[in-house]
Amino acid sequence: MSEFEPKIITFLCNWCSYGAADLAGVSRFQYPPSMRVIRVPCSGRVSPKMILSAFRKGADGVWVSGCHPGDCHYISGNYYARRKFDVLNEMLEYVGIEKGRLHFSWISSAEGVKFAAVAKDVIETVTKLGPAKKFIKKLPEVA
Amino acid sequence: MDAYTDKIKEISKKILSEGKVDVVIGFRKGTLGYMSEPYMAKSEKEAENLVFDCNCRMNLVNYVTNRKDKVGIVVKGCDSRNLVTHIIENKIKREQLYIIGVPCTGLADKKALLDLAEGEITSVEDDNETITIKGDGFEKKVAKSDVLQSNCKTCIKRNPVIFDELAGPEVAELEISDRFADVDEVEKMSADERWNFFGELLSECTRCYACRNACPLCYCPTCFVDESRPQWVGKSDNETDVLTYHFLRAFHDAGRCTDCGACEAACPMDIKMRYFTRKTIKDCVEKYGSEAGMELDKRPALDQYKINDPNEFIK
Amino acid sequence: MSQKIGSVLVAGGGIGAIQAALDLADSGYYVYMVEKAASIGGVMAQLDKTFPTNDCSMCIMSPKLVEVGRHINIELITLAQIEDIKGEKGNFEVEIFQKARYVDIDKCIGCGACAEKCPKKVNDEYNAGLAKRKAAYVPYPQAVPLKYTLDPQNCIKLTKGKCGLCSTVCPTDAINYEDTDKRFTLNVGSVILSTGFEAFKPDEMPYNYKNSPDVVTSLEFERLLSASGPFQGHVVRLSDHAEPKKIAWLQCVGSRDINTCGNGYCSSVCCMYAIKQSIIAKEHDPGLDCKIFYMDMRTYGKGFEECYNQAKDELGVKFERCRVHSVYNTGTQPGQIIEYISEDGVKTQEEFDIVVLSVGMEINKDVQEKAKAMGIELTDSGFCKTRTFAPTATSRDGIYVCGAFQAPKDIPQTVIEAGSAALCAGADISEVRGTLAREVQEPVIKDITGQRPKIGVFVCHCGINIGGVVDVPAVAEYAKTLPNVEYAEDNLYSCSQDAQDAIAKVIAEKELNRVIVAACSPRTHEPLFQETLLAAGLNKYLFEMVNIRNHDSWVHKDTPEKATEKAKDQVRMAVAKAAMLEPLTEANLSINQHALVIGGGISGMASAKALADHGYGVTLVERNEKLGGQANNLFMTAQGENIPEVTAQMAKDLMANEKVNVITSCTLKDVEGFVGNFKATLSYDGKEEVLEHGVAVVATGGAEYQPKEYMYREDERVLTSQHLDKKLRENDPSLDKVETAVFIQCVGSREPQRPYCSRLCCTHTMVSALELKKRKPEMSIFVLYRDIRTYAEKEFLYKEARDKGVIFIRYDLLNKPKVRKGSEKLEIEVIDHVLKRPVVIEADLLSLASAIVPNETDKISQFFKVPVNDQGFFVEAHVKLAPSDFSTDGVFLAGLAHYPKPIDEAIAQAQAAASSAVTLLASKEIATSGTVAWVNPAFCSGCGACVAVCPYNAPSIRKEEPYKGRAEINPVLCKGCGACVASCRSGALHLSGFDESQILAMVEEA
Amino acid sequence: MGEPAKIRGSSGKLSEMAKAMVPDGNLNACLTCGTCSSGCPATGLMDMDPRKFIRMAVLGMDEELERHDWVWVCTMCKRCYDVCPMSINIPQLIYEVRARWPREERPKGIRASCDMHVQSNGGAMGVPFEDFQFTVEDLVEECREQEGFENLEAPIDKEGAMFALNQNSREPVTEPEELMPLWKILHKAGADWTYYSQMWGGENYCMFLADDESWEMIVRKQVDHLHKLGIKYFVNTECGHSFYAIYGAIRRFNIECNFEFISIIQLYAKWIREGKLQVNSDWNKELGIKFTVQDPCNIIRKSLREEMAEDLRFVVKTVVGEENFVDMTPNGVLNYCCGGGGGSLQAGYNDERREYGKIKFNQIQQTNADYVITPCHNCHAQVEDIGHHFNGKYHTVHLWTIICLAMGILGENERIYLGEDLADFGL
Repeated sequence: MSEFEPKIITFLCNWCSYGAADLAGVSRFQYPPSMRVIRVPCSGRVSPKMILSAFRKGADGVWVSGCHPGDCHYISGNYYARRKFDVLNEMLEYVGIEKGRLHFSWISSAEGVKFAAVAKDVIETVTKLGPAKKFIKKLPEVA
Repeated sequence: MDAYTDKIKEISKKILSEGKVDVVIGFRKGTLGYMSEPYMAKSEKEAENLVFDCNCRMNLVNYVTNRKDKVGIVVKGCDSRNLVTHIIENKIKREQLYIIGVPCTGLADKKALLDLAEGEITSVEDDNETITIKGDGFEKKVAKSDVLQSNCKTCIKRNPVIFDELAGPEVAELEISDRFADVDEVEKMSADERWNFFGELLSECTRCYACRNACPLCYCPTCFVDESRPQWVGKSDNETDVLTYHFLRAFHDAGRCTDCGACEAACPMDIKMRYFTRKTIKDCVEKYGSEAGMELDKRPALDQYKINDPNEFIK
Repeated sequence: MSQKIGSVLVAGGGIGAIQAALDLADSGYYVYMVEKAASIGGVMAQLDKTFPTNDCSMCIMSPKLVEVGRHINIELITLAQIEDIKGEKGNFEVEIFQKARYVDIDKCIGCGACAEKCPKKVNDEYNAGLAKRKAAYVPYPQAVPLKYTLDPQNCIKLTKGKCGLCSTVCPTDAINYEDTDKRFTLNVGSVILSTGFEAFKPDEMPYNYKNSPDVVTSLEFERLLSASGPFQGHVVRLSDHAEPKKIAWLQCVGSRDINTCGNGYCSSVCCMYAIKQSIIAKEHDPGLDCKIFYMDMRTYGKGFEECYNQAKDELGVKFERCRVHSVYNTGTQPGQIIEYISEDGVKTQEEFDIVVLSVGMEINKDVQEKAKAMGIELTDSGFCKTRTFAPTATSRDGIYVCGAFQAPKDIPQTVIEAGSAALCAGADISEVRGTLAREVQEPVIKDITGQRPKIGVFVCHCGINIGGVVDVPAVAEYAKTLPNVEYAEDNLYSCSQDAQDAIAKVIAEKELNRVIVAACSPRTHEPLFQETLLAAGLNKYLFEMVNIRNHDSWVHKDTPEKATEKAKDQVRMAVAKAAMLEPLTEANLSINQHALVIGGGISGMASAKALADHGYGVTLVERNEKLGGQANNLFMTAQGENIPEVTAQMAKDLMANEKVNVITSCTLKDVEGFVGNFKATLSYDGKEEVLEHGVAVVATGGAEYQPKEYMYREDERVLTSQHLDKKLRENDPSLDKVETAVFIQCVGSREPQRPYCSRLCCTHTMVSALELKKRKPEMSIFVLYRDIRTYAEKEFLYKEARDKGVIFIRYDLLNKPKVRKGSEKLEIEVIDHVLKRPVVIEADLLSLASAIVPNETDKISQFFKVPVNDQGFFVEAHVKLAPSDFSTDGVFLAGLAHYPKPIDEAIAQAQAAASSAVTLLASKEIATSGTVAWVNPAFCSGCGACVAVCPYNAPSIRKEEPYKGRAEINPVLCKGCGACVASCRSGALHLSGFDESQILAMVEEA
Repeated sequence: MGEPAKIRGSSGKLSEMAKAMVPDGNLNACLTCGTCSSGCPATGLMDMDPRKFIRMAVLGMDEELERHDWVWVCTMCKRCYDVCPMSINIPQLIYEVRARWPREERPKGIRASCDMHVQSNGGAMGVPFEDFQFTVEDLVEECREQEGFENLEAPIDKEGAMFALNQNSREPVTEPEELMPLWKILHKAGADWTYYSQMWGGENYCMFLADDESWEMIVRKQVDHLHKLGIKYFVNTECGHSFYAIYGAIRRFNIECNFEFISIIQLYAKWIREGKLQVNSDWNKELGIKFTVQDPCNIIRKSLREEMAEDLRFVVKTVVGEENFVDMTPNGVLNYCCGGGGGSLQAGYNDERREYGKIKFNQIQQTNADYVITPCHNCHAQVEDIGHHFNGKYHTVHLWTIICLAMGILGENERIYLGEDLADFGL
């Protein structure tokens, strides 16, 4: 196996998926340390800008996780998010970002197992794709 | 479509004289024979200058944004849909508008005309079947279908969706079998091929923003590329920034774009940026059954949701 | 009369108790919550999903749990029970017996070291015995309080004097083997009993439960389905862990059976939970064959029938109308055999992999006995007796009841009753409101404007929880190198009291103006650290937390170096964000103390009275001349009360109530404003008047559907239920001549065009039929029905009707009864459901149980921006946990406008709506959260996307200058989700605390 | 579906009658839930089932019901009543409907047996006491010739005896040698027992006939006589209906007794536990012959319930070995009636009886047992009959036979129900 350890920027909604990550911890479900977690109030808060920024910054993968449809703490945030994500996801693949760089999931705060399983799956998929090369804004070298 | 001109003049004069509107936004003949240009007729006299033909490539809805006065406007099917979105998005009120609808049979592709011409074009005539290109010492006739602007070939709504008066009888809508063939072609490529395809596509972009300026949807006071706090997209022609611009602009138009073609028509570098917007149209139609600007009480696709929207892409 | 006490004791810890406690604590009373178990949560905490929307139970409940745990005016007394209640309304002395926990609750930090090391494994009650827990345990990971307990029956140290491992590993010395049981007395003004139910134990039933692990109770199955259950939501056949292909549910196990279990009542919830479970099971495995064996499908609640239809027609769940005789398995084979008689009378044998027993609800015998001893009357089935017009009052003055102790019921009804009980319990002592409730002290906050960011970073070892994996000192050292970091250190336990004090001291000494704690989860600990900031005079929003335990050390045990890297990265990201944090203000907005109640039916009147009982001024508007609404057309309740008489008395009392201004023949012309500051334009007496009010209760009611079927209006012998009520009320002599009466149920309900069940018609028919039988015992009475839905103890009315000779014939939608005029009598033809033979009844009276339809809701919906469903009923804020609230703040919902319901439930909901309103009014001011969206109008294009996506109506387009046509956010209504911000194309919207710039800064540093 | 029937409410005579006569008899309480019919082996026979039966009564379709032959096919096994959520005593209703048949039109087989019993003052086979006494005395002599039983006694009307035995007249009349194993067991256990002379036959067809008067008369005569003898326990031998005839009569007719009424199976179990009856399964260790047992409804579900089912299994397992015992499912109180109860063996509806028995037959087949132990005469006869009828390969035996076999005391002539595998075993 390659030495490559991806960096995956992970947006977790406070009420469900962040809780699921907490629960995975409580349950000591192990997964590789590739995620860099950003807590957001709701998956509906995640803007396309954030996801694009992550790729532009060179993230090997991006993972956004929210509450299951119907479980949104804010009633409908994840429903709007779902449309945005679907269209954005389609567009990213369309311009050539490899399928498997960007992931979405619905994980409830009771699904510690699912969290760990999806985490592993995301990491494995991104690892297989290797380091990100596209859509990265290369910064001028700092002297 | 030249036949609409007289009716447009007639209607315009009427509504101007009756004080129904302060201005009629339409087209007049341009300085170049193959380009008609936007025109604001404020009097019956000025209304005499109004024309309509297959060279009316600008989307006039662009000119009603945030207007406070009463406006008459000439719209094709696609423009009328932009008008609907404009009304939905508080850019203009329906009461302010007198809509002169044009049942459209399609615009002529600027480049196709130029390719056919054997000199400077002085006029382009359109009888809905045939286009006659005249210029210094030449006259060419060509089937209209052969020189249609590409967006007009896949037009789903040639007749206006809202209007106060029509400039002619409604025309039959097109039957399109393969609406998104261009997008499908790209989708069939591998990820790397697509990456290269778009890299190529945008390589000439100078970020002149002609496309943005031509688009009635791009009415933000400050475009995201011009934001400074934080300035997250560079202003240079860095390829990632260029891609980000086109990418996010298309995303912002998702569920709102009517494929009027104004952006491409406006581009000095002939960049086919509709590859981006058409992808969003395809997805919004296929995933949500949502066509932009068809009904006054339906907001754009991304401002809505259904409980059973596609969920398969989510783990 | 003894002095009134401003506190309330709530017995129980389930969702009912939680809701009641929160309502009271939020309205100015001090609450003692006495829970038998080691933590609160009750049965709802064990559920996987909740019907009919299949919401994740724990997800929707845990915010409430946390709220209770943190509430300054709720004192949790766990492992405790009420022994006796002395005293009287307003001043009770409650004797409490509390078992020893053996863990010092003040010292325990919930790290779980004790449980990890505890060698004793025992059956885990939370997982219905399907998994093991330790003798040192918390019931479940999200438990409140998150404090461990030693189980004295199983702890080796406590039973045998050996072991003692937990005490050696406990980092805070919290274990106390010497702890003892305690008895003490609490002095309170009111008491609410929300002690819940026990699931029926099917050991003695002939369903093979005792002998086969593959026969499970519904609660066990719930744990099987649950992602947090013993099989992580992977449904298996317990005997061999094979994936099941076929699952059967047996309904009415422990319910509607006076023979094998003695529970004659219906448990009200089992039909729906079985449907829910079958749907979820099929979601897990679409190929799964699910079959539900039932008698009557009781999907009588809002959205239930639709859920049933979906399960049946779309998802392929099979429904077999038969109560099975017994379940057995043959020898060593795992399959369970069920013999049943099919709908067409054929005896059939079918094998299933798993049999789920849909067990009913029972009241704990001990609870029953204690209640009786305290002078609280129970029904024959052991439920707490209440009356129609005081649905949550027990027989003992000042003591109230809610939830399943009152009768078997679902979560929303429990939550409604919790509101009702809280309302009544509070009303009894409203004079002393606020005398015992504590208030948060407002600290003096330092002004940091103009200061450059000075960030302090505190990295927690959490004993070895973090320190055992992550190199904590290295993380702290690294933090010191980051821009704007003024100070960094590592703590053994950042959450310990001494560490908190130390942090406050450092903030002062180093003049820190941003604080980061890298420790555990902000979900549990952010409020704690924010309090420390406040204590140090810092705005609490200048805090950021990094989770290097749950998200790092605990899940990357085997890669400590990489875990340390991750911790550093996350700290760096937090530092980037923290530098951009701003102090946020929580604006206070005063609430107009007047209430508007719309609708003068039973619900509206009950709401108005409830609000007035709490001392608030109320305007009640009614469009008709007379108060009373539908109640004026009815005759008698199931308990025998004369409805119009009681209603008239209610109306009279209300007119006389000086707090209440009743305006009849009044219409609502317009409503402006928002929570706390509404302006309603009322039109009456030929004039228009503007009323300012802080809250509104919508109780616009419903009416009887006017049938177009069954010769209604063609033959005067065909009546609706209400018309028959009129005849009964007026002792119409024509009734004496009736020899045969027929009732047809579901007229206009449960039809394609009106798919919902009208909930109350079955019971109504029972009452009417029994009254006819009482007046003329020799009268022949037939009820033609589709499913009898006499839920809870209403089942006894059904039984009584049968016992008295009322004959019930079931029809289905394809073979509806035919009504025709015979030579003398009405002829009603129907196919008998058992004999499958057509039968004809010659009747003198036909009563149609016609549907309940909502009154017009469009205007109200527009005025208050509240949603309406396809059938015209208002849509509540949350089906389960906010059934009498709207998602629009300050507007509440009660009665038939919500869904058809009987009077007791309407009154309970009216009181619950009032209770919610009181919590708002009592706070006098609404404090907005700091985490709200705001608009930079210069950037706003006015497109309205924000308005479209916000479920709370917080954004609007300004109608006046400056910035006319641009968006603005009402911070009072904003919940801080950020959906508007993400939808804004022009960069005009911002979310304080989670702003684009802050998140992008984190991305940049990731 | 035919012409619609006109129905009236709550005026059916049967329904009214049931309310008055049958405890738990308010048929109106029926939820039409189907529990009864789901569990009833007679469901579908003659296009009838318990739920239908009640429904017709509720709807007042008395004419169709009153002479419905199905009442003689139902064995009144109470499998329905046991779990009816409304506790409707359907078997009792069937009994009451049987009673409404003109006596002379009730099945001849049952009626004749009842009449015979009443007339003979002895048993259903009409054998007078003297003949019974002769048979017993004769057999006792024969028995005493066997080694170890030289002092065996089979007294009749022995005053003050501990146990009085209720002997079905089938053995003394048709297969007297079958009496001996039981005697030997009693002898080995050292029991102080006696037969009795008045109404000496244990069976009671008058119960099946729904002839209350005769049923009661027979039982009262027995009880009165036993009171005179002053016994302590009235012991029913291996017969289900004879057990219930007394158990039921004591309750239905409020007959006072100063003795306790028990089943011989309880005694077997007690004696084995106490070591009085020394028996084990060593004999079958190597043979490995498989046994199953039929739970007679009358002594298990209808009366002594789980405890009896456990005692029965304890005895059988002790005797044949736990590893060689295969239970039927369902069993115990949930067991299916074999179809031989309720007088059905004499009622004349043989096709229906066998179809009914098919369930039992299948159950037995599933166990793969070589022998079915049937501690009940009707079960024995029915299980044997369906075995022959459906080509089963099993043998049907009384429990006494196997106990004696295990103890090594089963005589040569006492083996008529054993198969070839055991015909000579231990001789």
